Amino acid sequence: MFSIDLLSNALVAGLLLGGFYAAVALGLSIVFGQLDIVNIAHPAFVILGSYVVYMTNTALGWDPVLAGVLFTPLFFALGVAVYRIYYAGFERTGRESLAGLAFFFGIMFILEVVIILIYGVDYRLVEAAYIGQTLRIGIIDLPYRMLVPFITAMAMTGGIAFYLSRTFTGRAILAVSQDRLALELMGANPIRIKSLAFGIGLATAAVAGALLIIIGPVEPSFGRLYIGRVFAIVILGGMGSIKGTLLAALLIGVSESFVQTFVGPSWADAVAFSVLLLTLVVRPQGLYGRL
Amino acid sequence: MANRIVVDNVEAGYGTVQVLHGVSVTVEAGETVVLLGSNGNGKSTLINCIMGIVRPKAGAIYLEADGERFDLVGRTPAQIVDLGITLVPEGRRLFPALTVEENLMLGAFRKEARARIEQNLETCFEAFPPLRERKTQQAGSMSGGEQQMLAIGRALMSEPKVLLIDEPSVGLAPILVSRVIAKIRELKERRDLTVLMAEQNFNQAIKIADRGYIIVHGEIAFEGKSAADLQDNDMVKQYYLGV
Amino acid sequence: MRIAPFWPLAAATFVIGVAATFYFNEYYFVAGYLVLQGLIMATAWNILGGFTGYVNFGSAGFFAMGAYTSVVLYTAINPPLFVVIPAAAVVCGLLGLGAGYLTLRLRGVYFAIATLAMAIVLETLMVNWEYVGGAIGAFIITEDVPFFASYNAYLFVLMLALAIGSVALARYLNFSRIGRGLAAIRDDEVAAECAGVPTLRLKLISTTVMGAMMGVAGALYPYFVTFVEPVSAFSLIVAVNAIAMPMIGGTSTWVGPVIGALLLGSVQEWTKVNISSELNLLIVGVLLVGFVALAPQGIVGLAQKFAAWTREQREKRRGDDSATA
Amino acid sequence: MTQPLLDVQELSKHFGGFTALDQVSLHVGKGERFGLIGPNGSGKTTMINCISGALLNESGRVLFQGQDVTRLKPHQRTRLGIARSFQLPRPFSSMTVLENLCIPLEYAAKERSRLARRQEEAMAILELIGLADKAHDHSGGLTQIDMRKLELARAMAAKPDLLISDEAMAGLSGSEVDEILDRLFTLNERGVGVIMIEHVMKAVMRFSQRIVVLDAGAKIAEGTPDEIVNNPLVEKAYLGE
Repeated sequence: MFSIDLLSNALVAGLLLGGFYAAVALGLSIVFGQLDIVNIAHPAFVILGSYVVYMTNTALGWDPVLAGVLFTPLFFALGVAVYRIYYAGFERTGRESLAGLAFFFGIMFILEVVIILIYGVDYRLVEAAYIGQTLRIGIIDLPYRMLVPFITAMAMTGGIAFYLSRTFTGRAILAVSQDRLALELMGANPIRIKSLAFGIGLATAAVAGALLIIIGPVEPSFGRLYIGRVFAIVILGGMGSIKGTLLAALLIGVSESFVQTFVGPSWADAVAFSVLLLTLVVRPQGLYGRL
Repeated sequence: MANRIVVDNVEAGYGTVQVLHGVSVTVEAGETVVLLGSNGNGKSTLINCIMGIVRPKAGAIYLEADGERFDLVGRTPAQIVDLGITLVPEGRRLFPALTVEENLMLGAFRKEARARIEQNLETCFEAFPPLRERKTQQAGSMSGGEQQMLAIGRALMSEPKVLLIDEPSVGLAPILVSRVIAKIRELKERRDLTVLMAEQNFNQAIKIADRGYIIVHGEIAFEGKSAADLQDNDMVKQYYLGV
Repeated sequence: MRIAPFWPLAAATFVIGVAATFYFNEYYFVAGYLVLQGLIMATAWNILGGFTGYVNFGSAGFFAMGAYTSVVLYTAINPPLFVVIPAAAVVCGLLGLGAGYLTLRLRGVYFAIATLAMAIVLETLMVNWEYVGGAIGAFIITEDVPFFASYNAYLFVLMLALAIGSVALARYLNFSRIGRGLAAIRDDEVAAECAGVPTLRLKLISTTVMGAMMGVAGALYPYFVTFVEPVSAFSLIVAVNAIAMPMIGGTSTWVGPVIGALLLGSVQEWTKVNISSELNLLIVGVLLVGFVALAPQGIVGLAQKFAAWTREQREKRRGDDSATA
Repeated sequence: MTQPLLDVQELSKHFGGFTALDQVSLHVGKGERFGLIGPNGSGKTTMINCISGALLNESGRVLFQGQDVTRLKPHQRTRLGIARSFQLPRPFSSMTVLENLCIPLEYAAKERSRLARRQEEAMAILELIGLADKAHDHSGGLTQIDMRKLELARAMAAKPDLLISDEAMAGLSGSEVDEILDRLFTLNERGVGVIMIEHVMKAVMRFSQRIVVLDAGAKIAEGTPDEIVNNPLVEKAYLGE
């Protein structure tokens, strides 16, 4: 059973999955990695993204990827609003640790329940011409429902990496959590920068949500499993390094794929969490540790 | 262009601790003025007041540029940077995980500075050749002296008219201290800056000072009209060592 | 805050609770059982979260491990409950001890995330452990017990006793030498250590007691639902309630979680029946967010503020009176 | 020769490639008033962190009353009689001033005592420090000078034989400095050895019987305040070359 065929397909499937994970973790990489805001509700926002994409797909027949992209401004605005509340209620008063955590924990829960109230607990899926088709190269299977998310995720990750390293605002986002005051001394307003960054973080959730529902059917509590994955990826990736995030995502994707293929699907969910626990205990600075 | 900074009878502190008890300082255009005194006497607090980081409880601080007067009290640091005043902070405060180049680019965040960014980058590398070699290196991995150069370079990227420098010598070996001090003079002359520098290293600071103040316990203990005036003062040791 | 004689009040509560099982119908002690379960979880969470200042997101993991300890024992030898409960306490206490060692390296959010990860890893282990039924789950067959109106009534009374015990323990910790040390750790761990407080030992005590108490809350769960499977045992709602109840009640004393649990638990049971179970979850979420944002000291804090305000008003009025007189 | 209260032998500490302390030795006698000074970044804070146990040194030993405490945890050292105050006050902010003192009175004490007894002792210390009227105030809302006093009072409540006062006077006004200095003299008269780390030179010079000067992680001078003031190396360290 340990054939080349199986091995290479598991590897490719893992890479495709990992690429998609990068899209899910990207927003958290900015929000948690750069801003030190523990948005534990990030996966819940991704699920919200899945459902708005589902809505436009069934009602208007929009392509899921396109819908995800079109919803980014709305999610951006939502992100700015959430950050403003968080800032006013917690960050400014210095209560971010315990109370801030509970705040996002509550938001996660509310999002999940609101979706259940509207759509119920059943699995939902989207339709597009390419879903269900598979590209075959030699012995390698490349199902489009994985390939499209992978390509979109790579494009988005590349775009964000470019934005962060090549624009003034992007660099300011990278700098804001390293030294807030120093950034202010450069003439930037840290609160504005953080609002922007949080907005961008949530905007990526709209696209990630679209990708999630292309890969397979989604139900409201799906986000919980992703909490471990995204935090494992961000922490393993070295808190906010985009390169690290991508690498960690691919690593987790491949590990899960291998465990799924060679050990059993029921163990796959624990992979990310085990990696997370190990990383936290053994090497908290991750692969690409921030200084 | 005439840029003059006036600090008038400022009282300030942190929380309930008052650090400055009525301090007045002026920096005329084109001057290098030094704030002297050992640590914990209020030099940094004064600099922080000018920069808008600490808000004075009483007194006025203003910038006079081309006959116009800008009140600095109540402005945010970002707004003060926009007026052309930039600080090289104590402890350098670089962005350690960003590269040298990214640090420099962040220095040019201010709108007016973005237009001549290439030019300023070039000047910066000319002044500090090691920075060019280490362009892609993480700022936090450099030696103390290089970090101090980067901090000064980053401040210059914003094209300031007035440069505030807080304790450039902290944590540097003596040989580097004199090099950094000499560099500050060189840049000041080349860029036609007005400089206010807080420095505990007395003998190094007066090498480049036009004038200076000794701050003891939040008050101006001595005002030296010239470098010689400071140097020949028998009281200096007393102020420093508390005898 | 000391509320009038604790032990007489506790004894009276217990007697009334036992008596009630003979007069009310099944529904009330099923609901009551769930409220008490929440109360124990909240009290346990608060020993670490409120007294010591470490947030545990993995409460569901401790709860479920208590439940699975019961399942294992039931499958192996089916011992009486007075054996099952201490066994669950020991297993989960050890788990808590392990989590305590995490505090050596992890502070704040990292500790919180690690506890969440721990819960999911445990869940996967249970899903894959055939002996306890794996993903499918395991049945527990209960037998009628003498004296009590029904098995659920019996469980309710047991739970009531455990809840009173848990609250008494939390109250003891709150006001004891240990509790004062924990408060010092919560306020400033470094300063506490320098004041002579053995911080590691106290944190280990705190996490162990928390774990054991949560295990106890979970131990009866299989007997209550008679069927255990991982998804419901590790349910997020258990973890959310364990946080929401203390946050709503107030985290600084033992009273807060009790008030929060009684209030939130009752509201939940009421909405579940009268409106819908989804809405009941929404209420938990909204209350949690609302309280942490607007009333960080919880109901206890609001009550204290109100008491201070009325006292002030009264003094002011007295001042006005004497001025006019 | 009588054995010193504190005997630090050839202590070294590195952070990454940075040498914070390089084989520094010093000793403090019973009931001595000892000053530790040096420019910023000279290693003073590292030194007291190693003495109090917040940091573990790589080489060298710390002996306290003849006992090797090099590997002991901070709370164990506190129980043996080394107490410190913090430069930036770190009160237990949910507690009253009195309760703050009761923590070390309970935890650093060699034997258990009753609550009433501890409160009495705490009040006595607060009287001494001049905080008695604020005993029931919340410690989070104190003024800066009172926070400094609370730091000293809480350190005293551990009933130390050696008190490390870490910049207790930074940012205080002249009269406030005198006030804190007075308290330290009073404590010292009761037989407590004091290590004073301070930037306020006037205070160190007035207080200390003996001073050690650190610069760049090494001991450059040791002597009476007069000797220190007239030491050219010290002048160089402070005024620059």
